[in-house]
Amino acid sequence: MLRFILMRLGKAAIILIAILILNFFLIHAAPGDPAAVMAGEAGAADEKFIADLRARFGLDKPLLTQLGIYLGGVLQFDLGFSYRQQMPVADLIFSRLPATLLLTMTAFVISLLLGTLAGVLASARVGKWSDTLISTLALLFYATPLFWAALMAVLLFSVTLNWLPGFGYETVGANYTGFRRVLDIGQHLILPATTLGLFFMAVYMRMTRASMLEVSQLDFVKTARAKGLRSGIIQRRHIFRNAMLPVVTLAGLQAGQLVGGAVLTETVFAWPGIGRLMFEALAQRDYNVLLGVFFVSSAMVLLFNLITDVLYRFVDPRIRVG
Amino acid sequence: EPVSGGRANVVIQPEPPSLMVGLVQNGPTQMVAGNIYEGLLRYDTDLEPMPQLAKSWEVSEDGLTYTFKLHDNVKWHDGEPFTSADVVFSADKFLRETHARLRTSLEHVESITAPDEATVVFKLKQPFGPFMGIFEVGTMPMIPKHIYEGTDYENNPANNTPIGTGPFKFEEWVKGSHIRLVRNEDYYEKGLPYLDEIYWHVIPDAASRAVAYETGVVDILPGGSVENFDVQRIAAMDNTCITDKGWEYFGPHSWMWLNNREGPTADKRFRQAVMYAMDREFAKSALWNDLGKIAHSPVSSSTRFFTDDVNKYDHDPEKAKALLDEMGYDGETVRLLPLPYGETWQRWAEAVKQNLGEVGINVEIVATDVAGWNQKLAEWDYDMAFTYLYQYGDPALGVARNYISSNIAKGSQWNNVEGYENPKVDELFAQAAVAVTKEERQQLYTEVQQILTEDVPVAWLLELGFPTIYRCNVKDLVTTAIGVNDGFKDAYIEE
Amino acid sequence: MSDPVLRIENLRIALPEGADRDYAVDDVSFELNAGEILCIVGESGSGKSMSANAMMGLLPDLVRPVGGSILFDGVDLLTLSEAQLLDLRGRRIAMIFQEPMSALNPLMRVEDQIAEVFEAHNLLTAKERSARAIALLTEVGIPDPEKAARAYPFQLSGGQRQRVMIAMALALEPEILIADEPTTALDVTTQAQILELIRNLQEKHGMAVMFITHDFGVVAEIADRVAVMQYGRIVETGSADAVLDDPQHDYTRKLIAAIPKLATDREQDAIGRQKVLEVEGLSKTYVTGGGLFGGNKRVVKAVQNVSLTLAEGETLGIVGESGSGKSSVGRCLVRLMAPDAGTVRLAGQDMAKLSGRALREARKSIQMIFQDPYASLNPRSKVGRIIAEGPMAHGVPKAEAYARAVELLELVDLDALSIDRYPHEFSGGQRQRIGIARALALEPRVIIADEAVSALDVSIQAQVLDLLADLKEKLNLALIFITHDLRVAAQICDRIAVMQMGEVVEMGPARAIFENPQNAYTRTLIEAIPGREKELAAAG
Amino acid sequence: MADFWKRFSRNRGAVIGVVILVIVLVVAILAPVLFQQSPWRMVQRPFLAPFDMPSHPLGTDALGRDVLTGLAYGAQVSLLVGLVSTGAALLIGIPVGALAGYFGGWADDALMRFTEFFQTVPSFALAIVLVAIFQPSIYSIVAAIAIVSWPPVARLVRGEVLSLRSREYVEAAILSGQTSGTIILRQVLPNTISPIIVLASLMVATAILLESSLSFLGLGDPNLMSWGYMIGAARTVIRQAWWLSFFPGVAILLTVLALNLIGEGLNDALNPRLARKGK
Ligand SMILES: Nc1ncnc2c1ncn2[C@@H]1O[C@H](COP(=O)(O)OP(=O)(O)OP(=O)(O)O)[C@@H](O)[C@H]1O
Ligand SMILES: Nc1ncnc2c1ncn2[C@@H]1O[C@H](COP(=O)(O)OP(=O)(O)OP(=O)(O)O)[C@@H](O)[C@H]1O
Ligand SMILES: [Mg+2]
Ligand SMILES: [Mg+2]
Repeated sequence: MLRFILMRLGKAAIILIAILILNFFLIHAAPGDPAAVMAGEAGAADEKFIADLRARFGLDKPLLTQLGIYLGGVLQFDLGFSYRQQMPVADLIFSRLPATLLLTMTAFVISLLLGTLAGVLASARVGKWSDTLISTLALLFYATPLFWAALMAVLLFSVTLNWLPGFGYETVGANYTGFRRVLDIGQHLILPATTLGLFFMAVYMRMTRASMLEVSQLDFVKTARAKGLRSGIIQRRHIFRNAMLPVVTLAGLQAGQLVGGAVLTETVFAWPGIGRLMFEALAQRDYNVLLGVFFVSSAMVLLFNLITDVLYRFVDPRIRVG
Repeated sequence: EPVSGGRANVVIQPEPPSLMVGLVQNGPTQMVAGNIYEGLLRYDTDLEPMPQLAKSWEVSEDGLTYTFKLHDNVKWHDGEPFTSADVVFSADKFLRETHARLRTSLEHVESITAPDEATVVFKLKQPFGPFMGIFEVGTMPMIPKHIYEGTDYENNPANNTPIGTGPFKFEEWVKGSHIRLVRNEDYYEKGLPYLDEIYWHVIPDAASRAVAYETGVVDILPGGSVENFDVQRIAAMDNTCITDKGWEYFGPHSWMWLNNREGPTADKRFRQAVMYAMDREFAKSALWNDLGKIAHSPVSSSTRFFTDDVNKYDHDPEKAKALLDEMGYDGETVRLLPLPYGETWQRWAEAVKQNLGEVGINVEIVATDVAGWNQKLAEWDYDMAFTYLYQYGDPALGVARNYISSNIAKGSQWNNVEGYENPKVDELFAQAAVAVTKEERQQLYTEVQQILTEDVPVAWLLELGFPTIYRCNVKDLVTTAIGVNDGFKDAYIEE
Repeated sequence: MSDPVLRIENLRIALPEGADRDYAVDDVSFELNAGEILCIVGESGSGKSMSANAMMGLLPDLVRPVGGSILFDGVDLLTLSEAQLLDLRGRRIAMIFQEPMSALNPLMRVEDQIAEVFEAHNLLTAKERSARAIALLTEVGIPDPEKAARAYPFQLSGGQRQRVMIAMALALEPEILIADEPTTALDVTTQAQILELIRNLQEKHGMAVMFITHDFGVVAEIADRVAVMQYGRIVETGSADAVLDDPQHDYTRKLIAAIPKLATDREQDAIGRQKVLEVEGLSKTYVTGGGLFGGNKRVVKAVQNVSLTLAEGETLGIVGESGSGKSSVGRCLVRLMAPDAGTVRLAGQDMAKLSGRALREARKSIQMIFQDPYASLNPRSKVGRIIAEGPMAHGVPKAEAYARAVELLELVDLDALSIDRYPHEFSGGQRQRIGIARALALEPRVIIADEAVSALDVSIQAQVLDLLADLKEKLNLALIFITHDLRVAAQICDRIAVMQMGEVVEMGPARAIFENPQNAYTRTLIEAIPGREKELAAAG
Repeated sequence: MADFWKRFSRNRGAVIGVVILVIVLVVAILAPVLFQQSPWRMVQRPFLAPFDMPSHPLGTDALGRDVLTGLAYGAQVSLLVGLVSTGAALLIGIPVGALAGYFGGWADDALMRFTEFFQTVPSFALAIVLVAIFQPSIYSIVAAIAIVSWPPVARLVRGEVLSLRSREYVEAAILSGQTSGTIILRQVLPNTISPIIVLASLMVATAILLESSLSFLGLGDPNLMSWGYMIGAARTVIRQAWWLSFFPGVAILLTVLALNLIGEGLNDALNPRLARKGK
């Protein structure tokens, strides 16, 4: 197992570096640079001002040299310095990461739990009205543009009804501590996590339902029935466990993508996460931050893939580890 | 009657890169830093100077020597005394190196000296009309010499914990969330400030900012915090006041750069046609909530030496068409760069495209983000481009730079980006800057405005109104010509 | 003979709309007696499984009984509720399903799956259950039952899995055991073991067994009584001997006539003929898993040092149990796969030295008939194109290639109009013939037939074998015939090579192999042929 | 084929999907005929509520542009982006998957690492960066969507090809002397078509969502009226004019829904297992 994990980590490192290099060139291909942006905001600038900025950021060096410097840093676990925010990129990212993880993990857990639950229910009542209802809802969630759902949710729940905060991570300045703070963050979390989760919930629901139905057609289910087992036990013990295998794969894929996939939600809900950081860094051409975010989110994806694979190996005895 | 205590919750947008206003002069930095740092002077809404760190000043007859007396007992936030040496260091060394806009003005200065602890003398090479207008905190903030002298300014660790003389001290900055300032207990003006603390809430999304105000999370929305479409609705809320004051010094003036070098926009008739084709009244009412004014001249009506006596362009598509026919415009597509600063500007570009389309001008909107927009302007890679600039109270500071031929250079979007060249205009601006009397200056500037409105080097749009919205129980919030940027020294919250 | 424990009367099972006939089972009556094995035989699709499923109350969705009764213990099973059935299933009536690979839950340990049977009926404590599971595994003859109990199904061989199924079915000593083709997927040796096992257990527990199969060898081996089904009806029933030796119904007669005889009557006449294929020291090892970045590897030595020769017009059989490397040899010969070592000379030319165009040229003279007649035809190509494609790839003009395709179809006894039909519009036997036509299209000198008839039922199998024999005569083809069915091998081969674990353990004239096997493994193979004793007895 | 249609049309959802999609298609194609005015034209006073004025049944936006016209032209953009980017993604994904699956070995390894690489970068973020970098225009949007959506195609095709390439009819084709190219094109790929069609229908839906998300973030083509643009633009005025984001939102929802329903219908109709059941 350890060997397997090490192998995968090595592989991941190679992919990560490749991603970094590609992103580096990609991002530098964009018109403008951080000096231009900062000059633009300064209200006045001349050639010297911009040249100074460039020199300060090392942007006056040839691109390959910059790449070399950057990669050299990364190899020493240094993600560079944010031109714009004037702080080390790693600090910046890690200060934002918890918010994103909180949001996406909550959404992930909610959607996984509710989605599979709904999927199981629907598959157990296939063809009945409750199945139709659940399946229709799932399709609707699936087809609803995320940002639109978010807008409508804010409009309804925070503006019209004033039940829940419509933006932000916590009540800034309230200085809550302890449980009160947890509660506060929890309240802020509800809308973004739910809207983000809706789509995935639909995905899991559909997948679980299909998978349950498919597995229930398999021969071993007939065997189980021939033993005289009650259908509840068959559902749980035989069908569900087997049906979960593809769901686990998908969940792993999505858990990773969630880190970078919350840009829209974070934007609409003003959630101080890494997706927003990326979007802002992009607008400001804050190269190092952008690269750093990509690096971290790609690393997350790889990490989750690895976790899924390891999990999978536990869930499914057929996949053996050398 | 002012009362002490309380907290101001203010929106800040976008998140400032740094609060060290000597190094970074972008809008949000200035807005927050105005509480931490101070200049020698403030300006009232008629742009007349008011004391700040300088308690009094004198100007010599010949307009060449400016002597400032400093306030006593002023301390930096770290407890060090503030002296004339700090002023000399700030103006002569630090800002000369870091502050591009001030650097241009300081070219007129021959020497800055400190005869004693509490006195500073600026000597000019020749008279410079607007000189008294460069001492507010955004233009010439005072920087602590004891911290910065001899260091690498950009990388000084103190940049993260800014030290000023202002009424509020820096306390905490949670990136992506908020900045917190607290009352400076040792402030040199007794009893000030009234507020205990200020929270600057970073809310990147305009709609969320509106919601933040509506749900009571923030109480003050500085100009431009919410989309114009929301202003009216929010202003109609209970206990909500709105003011368009506090922008007199900046006089934000919007126009479309028209590339005078090539393409149809190189033709004066085309540029005039653009002016006639645009329905600025519609834009003002539909997009700007009827705030602001139509800009008839290169000089904002809040800036000194503005004149109304110029050639005006009202919405007149027929005239526009006639001009286009006359020049023989062949329908060549012109590229329009919107200002990448939010929905209003985007809509405005669409409206202008539509207006121009109606008189037969083919416009293609080119989407860019801030970086691309900056670069395209700096490299003159555009046909038409929205922008707005500040005027800093005096045509010599904020107007001339966009029209004089010596300012045609790539690499900046604040100079003569359109490439307009007129020796007469150059000369008039040059004379007006050094003319000693107001009357003389007014006459020269009037003439320049008349020439420019005839030539239409750029297509002026609106003098923008950026109303500040706040709860009515917040008093004395906007008292000077730079409004919220001047810090919350006088503000208090009524019970 | 004892009383019937279960009686089926006029059972009629309706199929959903759009099925190939209205009733899967139509007016079927038979009974099961305690201590007796009833074999149900019949062609594929004749309704055997449906009858069995109906007895368990496990008919597929949309398929439902519409008439008759299944009387068990005086009650009609068809009228019982699901809850009542639950109580019977597993306890009083148990079933072994056809597919051992998929009939076990892949994620559950074997032990737990057996214990579940007790659990379902609330019997025993958890501890006792696992003890019983191990006892049962021992009883069905699984080696190292403790270890097997902790295994997951994928860790067991097909035969072992089949036994786990049997253990489950027998757990509660049911009165009736239904076994639905329990040995089709197994090789002869394993099959023999399982038949033996069922027979023993049946005797020991005195169960009534309903055994579904289409293999008459199996019938001969174990049946007390036989029922023959065709198109959903029972066309003949009787004691095993009566039905096998003196079939009354036409269909039964046809079936029995088609059973390949074990005796081989061929004389070896290939000596002195020109060798077309010479194989020397062929080896192939599969390494799976791993990649650019490594990974866990599985190494299978599928072919080890195999040497063969094949003369013009000769038929060489390759037999051996499943997984012994037969197909791998075949694939190496046509170079669908490059061997690791050894040479393959086709008419004196070393195949390994060829590549690209030259290889394509050389392949013209060695063709293959694939195991699965359906899988080897592109479902999206019309038959004409399937046959003509080969010649066209070698530069024959389209019109000519199609004309030739028609000729070939006629040669294999198919209608000329077939060229415009898709593979799925043909029956299994017809498809097999299309495959043969395709192999012949390039006018090869050698054909390798890999399990060419294993998927067919006996009557069609006989047809195809006749056809092959015929063509061989006509075209002077050399044939390598890969099979695990020794009866078939006996019928068609001049010489036979026996493979075990990648090696050829014995090779010689067919008659010699059957009558006087030298190698121990060959002997077990031959002894395991079902129905052999009966046949020998009949012959002797 | 008739069989396929019979099975497909038995699925009520799929039929509804087809009906919706056909309506959207017709509207998109006939937009210039039905609404001769440009969707950008400011025709009435801003913020006209829906149903207030029969000539503008869905009201007007912040600049007084007709919402209904915008929806019709938006359908063009959404469908165009959906179809073209899906087409492009298929053009990348199918060859990559087919080559990897067919040739196996290091080609497979290399191509799959390449694919994985694209899958590892969060796709929406990558799309944003690509569009921002190459400046928003219909071309960069289509390209970005295609670039982030081809990997699943490659994976799917590879999987199918991998299983197909060891099918005996492929081996038969090898033996009959056909070249690899012919085999991939004529034997292998035609048999992967069903799952690809299903996937493609879902990809069109996803592409439409992606385009609208990009537009919403202000990364749309500023010269084309699209649904995402309409929602994004309406966002700031959502409080005074809910209909501006509501109608385009519903339009996206319905179209995506339709495509999903069709995808599911196709899945059922093309699935051999379900097909066999029907027989
Ligand atoms: N789930 C089903 N739905 C509809 N028809 C079915 C179903 N399963 C089987 N059939 C049909 O019922 C008939 C009888 O099938 P059955 O499975 O009993 O055949 P069998 O005799 O067991 O054949 P085999 O030897 O191939 O197993 C066939 O015509 C078959 O096509
Ligand atoms: N492509 C492959 N990769 C890895 N292992 C393989 C491959 N093909 C076959 N094997 C293994 O090689 C061994 C020999 O396989 P082969 O197919 O030649 O057996 P066979 O004698 O034809 O069996 P059967 O009678 O079941 O067809 C088996 O253990 C099999 O699992
Ligand atoms: Mg059967
Ligand atoms: Mg084989």
